[in-house]
This record gives sequence, C-alpha cells and structure tokens, in this order.
Amino acid sequence: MTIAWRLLGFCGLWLIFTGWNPGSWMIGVPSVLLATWAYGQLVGDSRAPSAARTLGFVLFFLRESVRAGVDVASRILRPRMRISPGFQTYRMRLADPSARVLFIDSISLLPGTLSADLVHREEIRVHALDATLDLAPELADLERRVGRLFGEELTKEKHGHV
Amino acid sequence: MTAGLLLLFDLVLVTTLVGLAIAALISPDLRRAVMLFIAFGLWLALVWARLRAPDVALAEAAIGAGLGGALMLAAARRAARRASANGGIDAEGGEA
Amino acid sequence: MEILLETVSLLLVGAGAFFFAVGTLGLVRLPDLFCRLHALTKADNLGLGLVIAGLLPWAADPFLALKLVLIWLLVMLSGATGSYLIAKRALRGDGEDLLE
Amino acid sequence: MSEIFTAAAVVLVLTMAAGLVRVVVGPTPADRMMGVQLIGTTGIAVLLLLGFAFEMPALADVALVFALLAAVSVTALTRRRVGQDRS
Repeated sequence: MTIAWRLLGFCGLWLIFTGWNPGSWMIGVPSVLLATWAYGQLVGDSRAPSAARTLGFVLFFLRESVRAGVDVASRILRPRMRISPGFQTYRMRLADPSARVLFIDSISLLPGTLSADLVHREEIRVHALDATLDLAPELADLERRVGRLFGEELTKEKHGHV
Repeated sequence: MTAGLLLLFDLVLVTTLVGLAIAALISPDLRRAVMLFIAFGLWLALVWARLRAPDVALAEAAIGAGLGGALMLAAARRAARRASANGGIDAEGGEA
Repeated sequence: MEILLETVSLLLVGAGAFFFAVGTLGLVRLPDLFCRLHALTKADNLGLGLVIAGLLPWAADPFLALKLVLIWLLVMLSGATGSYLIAKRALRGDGEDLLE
Repeated sequence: MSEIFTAAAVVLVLTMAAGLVRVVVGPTPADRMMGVQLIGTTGIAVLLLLGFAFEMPALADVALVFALLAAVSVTALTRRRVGQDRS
C-alpha cells in the first residue's frame, strides 16, 4: 500500500517537472521506479500522515514562518539590535524517524530558534536569538503538533527542559 | 519604463560580474577563490537568464557552479592539506 | 477584479523583496555565525514564499504553479537542513574546512 | 505587470550585490558559504520574476536547479574531518 502511494507521489512529481507531455515518460517511468526504490532504501517504514492533519499543520507552519520572519526583521532593523544569543538544550521525545527530522527542521523556521546539534539521539541543542526566554513551552507545543501529525500522542506534562 | 529598468538591471549585473571575476582571480586564499567562483557561476547563470537563454543558464548553474564548485572545493582542500604536510611555505593555498 | 489582483500581487512581491533585503542586512550586520544563520533561514524563506505567492495568480498553467510551490518547499528543506549542518559542524569544531 | 516584476528583480539584484560583502570578507569559509546560499535563494526569486516578466516559463527550471545546487554545495562543504590530517 505504501509502495503504491510512493509511486503515485513520484509520478505526480514527474508531471510537475515536465508538464503534460506523453513523450517524456520514456525517461519518466525508469526515473520514477528508481526514485521509489531509492526512497525505500533510505527511509524506513514510517506512518503516513492523514490529509486533514497535514492541512492543519501546513496552516500552522505558514503562520509560524510569517511570525518568524517578522520577528527576525524587527530584531535586525533596530539601530541597536535587540539580541542576546545563546544555547538551550531540549530533550526530544518523538520516536518516529520522519517525525524527528520534521521536528528538527521546523525548529529552524520557528521564531527565534535554530536547531544546532543532536546529542545522544534525543538532546537537541537549540540556538536562540534571545536566550533569556525559556524556549521549552513553545518547542513542546511544536513537538506535540508534529507528533500528532504522525499519529504519536505526547502527553502535555513534563516537557523536557534540561 | 521597462527599457530603463532593464538597463539598470544590466548595469548592476555586469558591474558585479566583472567585480566577482576580478576578486576570484586575485584572491590569495584558495578556498575563498572557490567560493567566489561559485558565486560567479550563479551570477553568470542570472546573466544568461537575462539574455533569454534558459538552457545555457541551466547548464551554467548545474555544471559551472554546482559540480565544478564542489570538485574545486575538494581540490582546494587537498592542496591545502599537501601544503601543510610540506611545511606550509611553498604552496600559495597553504595557510596551514 | 484585475486591479485588485494586481494590487495584491504588488503587495506580496514588495513584501518579499523587503524580507530579502532584511535577510541581507542581517547577514552583513549580525555579530556571529549562528545569528547570521537565523537571518539567512527565516528572512529568506519568508521572502521567497511571499514572492512566489505574488507570482502564483499569473502562472499560465497549473503545472507551473505547482512547480513554484515545489521550489519553495525545496528551498525550505535545503535551507533548514543546511543551517543545521553548518551549525553542528561549527559547534563541534570538526568540520573539515568550515572554520579556520 | 511586467514592469513591477522587473523593478522587484532590480531591487533583489541590488540586495544580492550587498550580500556579496559577506562572501568577500568572510571571516570563516562557513560565512562565505552562507553568502553564497543567500545569492542562491535570492537568485531563485530573481529568476522567477524574470521568467514572469519575459513570459519564459523555462526559467522556473533554472530556479529549480539553483534550489538543488544550494543543498549540494552545503553538503560538500560540511564534510566531517577524517582522521588522517592534523589530528
């Protein structure tokens, strides 16, 4: 079942690249098969998120990236820049590999935070433009949303600030 | 209106392109020269796009800046390593 | 209707150009490598997203529109992953030719 | 509409030229690479704007290559140091 979805996805991708051109499938079919095989080799089995949840996450993500851009712009544009950079550590609880990658990448697009390093498979070192604030609640919220996207329910209490 | 804008666009593009080429040529540090070369390749691709030649721009971006840049980066790294092994005096890239 | 679309498009592209300019300013102005990464990832992704959003209504066919969205997704993915890689190597100091 | 797109492209090329300062002064190769990435991202926007101003959709393909290229050059730069040289 997952194989069929991946095949369909790569076919769609090829369609986007080349437009509606039947001749292009001479190269397209082998490429799609190769890409599906390579994807299966690289990425283990991971639950596919549902469409409704993906839409919800995309909306949240767009809102957050606008907030992040405005935040960084307002900090840079002050004559005396309002920054006190530093590092904080956050303990990640997600288990699904795709969810972990998505979480680490999304941190970098969230306001004021940048994922810098992953230690011992669960501790993320986060660089913040304003390290005087406690980042843990916001990161825990993002983590819960990413977890829900991949069908992994995280409890609300004891978000892991180290 | 558009013609004037395009003239301005061309002026900025050409001035910076020549500046980048000179900076890449006279740079004493090899890796800096490679970085400038990658930037030069991207810039040249923009010039080809401006001249309405998307196929040439495609080739320039993929081969000139991408593949060429990555290979030259590896070559500069190897040169620096050899220079530091030789005492770091002779080769120009050897800042050791 | 046409006028409305043009105005929205103009505003979006203008805002995108503004965020690109801010990203460049941040890259030149901010004091250290990690802060510059912040400016690079966030301001540029938002700028590109706004420019693409402004261009979308003028796309001739749906495939082109989808291609634009795909470009934005790719830039976000490579931007976030690239900044993670640079920050990690810089933090651990074991990048082969990052810092010297 | 194409005047607006061209004007935006001019503004973006000017910011790209300003970003070149970071490529030239460094101080570390990582900073230079960030300057190159900035040029890549802004260049994508310029290419798309030009493509719409000139009505040449093929320029979107060039923009796609730019996007892939940024990933390649960053990965080439962030190789981990292997044991043999200077500890």
